Amino acid sequence: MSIFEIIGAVFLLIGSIFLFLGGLGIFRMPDVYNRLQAGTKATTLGGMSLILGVGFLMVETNWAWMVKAIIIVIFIAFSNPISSHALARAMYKRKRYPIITSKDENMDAYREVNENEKKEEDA
Amino acid sequence: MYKFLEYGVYGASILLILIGLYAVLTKKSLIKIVIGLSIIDGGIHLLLITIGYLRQGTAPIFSPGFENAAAKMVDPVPQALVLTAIVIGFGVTAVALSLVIRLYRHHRTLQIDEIKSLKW
Amino acid sequence: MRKFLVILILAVLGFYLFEAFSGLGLGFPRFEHGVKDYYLDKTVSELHVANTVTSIVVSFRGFDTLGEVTVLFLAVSALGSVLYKRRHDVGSRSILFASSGIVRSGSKLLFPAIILLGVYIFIHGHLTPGGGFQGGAIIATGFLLMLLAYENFRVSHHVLSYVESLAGIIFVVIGLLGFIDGGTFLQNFLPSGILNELFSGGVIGIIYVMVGFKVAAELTGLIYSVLHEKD
Amino acid sequence: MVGSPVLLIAVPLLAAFVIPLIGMIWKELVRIVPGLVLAYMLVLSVTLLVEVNQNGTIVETIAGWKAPWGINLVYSNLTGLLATIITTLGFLVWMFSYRFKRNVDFEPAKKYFIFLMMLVAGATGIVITGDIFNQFVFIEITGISAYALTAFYTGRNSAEAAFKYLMMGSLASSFLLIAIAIIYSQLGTLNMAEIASKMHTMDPVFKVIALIFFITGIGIEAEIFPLNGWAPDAYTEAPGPIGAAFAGVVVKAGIYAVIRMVFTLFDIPAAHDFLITIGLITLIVAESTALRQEKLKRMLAYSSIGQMGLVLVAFGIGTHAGVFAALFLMLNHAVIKPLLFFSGSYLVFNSKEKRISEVNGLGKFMPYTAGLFALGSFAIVGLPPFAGFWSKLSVLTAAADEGLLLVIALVLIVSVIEIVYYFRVVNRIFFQEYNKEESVVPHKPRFNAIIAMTVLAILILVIGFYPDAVTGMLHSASSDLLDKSGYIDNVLQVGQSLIR
Repeated sequence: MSIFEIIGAVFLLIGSIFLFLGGLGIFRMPDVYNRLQAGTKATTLGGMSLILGVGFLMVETNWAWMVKAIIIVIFIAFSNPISSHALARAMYKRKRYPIITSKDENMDAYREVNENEKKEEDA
Repeated sequence: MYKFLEYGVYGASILLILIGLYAVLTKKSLIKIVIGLSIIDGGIHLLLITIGYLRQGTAPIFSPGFENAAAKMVDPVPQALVLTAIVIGFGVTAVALSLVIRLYRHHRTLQIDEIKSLKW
Repeated sequence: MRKFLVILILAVLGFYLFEAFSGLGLGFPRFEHGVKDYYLDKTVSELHVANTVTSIVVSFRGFDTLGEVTVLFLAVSALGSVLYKRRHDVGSRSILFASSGIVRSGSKLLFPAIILLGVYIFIHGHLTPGGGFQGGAIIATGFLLMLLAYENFRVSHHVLSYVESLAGIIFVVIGLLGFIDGGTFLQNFLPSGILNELFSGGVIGIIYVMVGFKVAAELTGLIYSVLHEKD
Repeated sequence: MVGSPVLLIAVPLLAAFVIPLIGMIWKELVRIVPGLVLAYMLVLSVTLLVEVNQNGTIVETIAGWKAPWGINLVYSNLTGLLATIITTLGFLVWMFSYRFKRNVDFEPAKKYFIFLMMLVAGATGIVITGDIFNQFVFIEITGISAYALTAFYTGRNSAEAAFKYLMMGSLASSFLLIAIAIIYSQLGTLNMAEIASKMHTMDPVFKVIALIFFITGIGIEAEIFPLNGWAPDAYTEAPGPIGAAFAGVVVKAGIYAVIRMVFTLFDIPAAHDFLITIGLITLIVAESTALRQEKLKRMLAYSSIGQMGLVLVAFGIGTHAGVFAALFLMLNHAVIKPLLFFSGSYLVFNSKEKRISEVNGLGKFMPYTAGLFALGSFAIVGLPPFAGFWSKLSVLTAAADEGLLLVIALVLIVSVIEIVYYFRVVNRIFFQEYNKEESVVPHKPRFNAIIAMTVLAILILVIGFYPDAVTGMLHSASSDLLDKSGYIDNVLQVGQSLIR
């Protein structure tokens, strides 16, 4: 077993653990935003490490796999956060506000921005 | 173990077909009926693909150096059929959804009870 | 009551289906003289195509593919005719709201990559998994992304219908050329090349590229006309 | 060689792709080109039929792969006859509706003609193909065109009828796919001739299940009894000529698919009894429902379903005489029912509800159309000098040869019912007073519509007074259907192997 295969196996393990945690988070978390953060942050990391792991496993037989894996990782690094951002924003626009237990009035800073925009539109 | 897998795959596809039929026959919302139709399609595609499966078979693609590997390949015909069937199912679903939009425009509702001539 | 009846009928149907299919067996060659072996043999020895599924879809059962492309074409036309409204009763409210700057610049970055991937997939349809339908669908998702990100992104209906019609015409004309040249419809009339090279397989590659263009144009048009459905 | 059966499919498809482009040049071309294509199909199918009569069945391979491997088209006496019927009706429907959408916007008119052409091409494909999966694809082409044509008028409630039709059609095509999956899993082939030659090796359990799924799948187009819920609504809500196209084109293709399954593919003797039973049920239920209808097109739709039941009964008899009678019925129905739909749709042209009670006294104002409607009614109930008489007579003699007295009795009873409800309408047209409040405003048929109707009327009279004109063709078609081994030999031994 070469060093690359061990690295690859470790990456695969990390990736699958994070994917599992992401799935668990979607199941356990209370509201949309918490679920989104479990479901997208964890799976971004999980998916990236899975694909890198596959690239490392194959790097000795065919180095082209590693290049492809890196391209896919870059693609995921772009697309996953953007899509989760769009989801969260869409939920906010539909007036599903996050659950806030803290007494601090300024916790949800985005709400003001949103309401100001609304007023400008109405005016 | 292998027997279990066999029952599992066929059972899953038949279960999908039955779930879809249940949705089509009992649900009141037009959108849910259309979803039911596409679930049936999914079950049938799974069924077709399963028929072509070969134990420890490879994909039916000849890569360089493996020109004589035909004996170990899975059956490619159901895959081609499923490709056709998916596209056709997609077309039918699109037409169905457009009809749903027309019905909504006309009646302002998606409930099948309130659309008179759909009851029979 | 009705639900109970339906469940009863479905249970009976499911029982018989399951009885039938569990007797079928899984994962072993089931028949001795099926068409499959012939396909696997001739794909390499005569058509010089690596992907057997592609050779079946485009050559052995190419007539099906022609019909399938027609089904998509008809579905798009049907969508247009079912949702057709005269000019004066078109409303003005759009269902979309403006998206944020992050989404806009992100989709601008991703859009060329998606189109490139789609084109790669349908050009290499006879060598690797994939083909015209898959590549066309990927390209259409790229356009879907742009349509969602930019609420005033416009695709010209004329261009779409030009692409769609031309691709379809080329498909049928290639078939008819084969008919004139070899006596049967969709006959291969080009040199079939060497296995596993990009320019191999004769007309198969060309037809699949045309299918790719056609599917991309049709799916984009479909999404476009539903998305801009004013209500 | 005058042409090839594959052109019957390829040319309309090419035209369908070309029409959106040439519509940008000159809008009238959108109406003309489909007509030219349909006329070409008509000429081609007739010349091919003549060719087949002289030189035997044409088997056309596609992409150079011979029969069991590639897709093939079979143009025999039977399929050629049906293809000719279908293309003739397609052309007449086009002629009837040529100026029909003149007052409507350009976009819908373009699509109307594309769908009409594809409906005819798809039905022709169902008939002439020799491959079950390819038949499925053509069924879907026909189906989608039919859904779109049903939902064509945005003003009426046509979307409901179309949705109902689509739901049933989609379920049916799913069943068809299951049947194809079962057959492929057992025999490893999709070619009809090879399936027929290998069918005896198949496990009977699978055989029966596959046949059941097939008949449920195709029965939707053939309007078999429990599956015909879509028909009355679709016939009523679709534009007038499309009702004629459904009755003449779609249903014929559906019936062909059913009988090809029963006669050639599956060797189950009980299937014939099944056809008789289901046909009788369809006949009785449909005709007794037709008696109670208040809307003209609904009545015609139920009558059409009933006629299809009679066709199935005649096929179920299974002898040469029975098959001959069934084909004769199909031919007559394909000629008469469109005439009824054409003239009927002009009778109730200006009416919103399309009730039968609204046609009172119209014979005085539009004598030609009303006269043609009466001619069609007389012909379809089987009055002696007209076309329907000979077909009904041949059904009765075929049943009498086999000693099926119950069938004869029921067919006679049903004929009486038919006479009652058709004559009720004819009576209202000619012998009731025209009433300004209740009756519709008469609408003069256009010139092209009159030509289409006159052609059909002439056909009815020719078949009625000189039935020998068609019986020879029908006899060779029916022996072609019963000759199973001949079909297998023709398809599987094409002679030429791979061309390259």
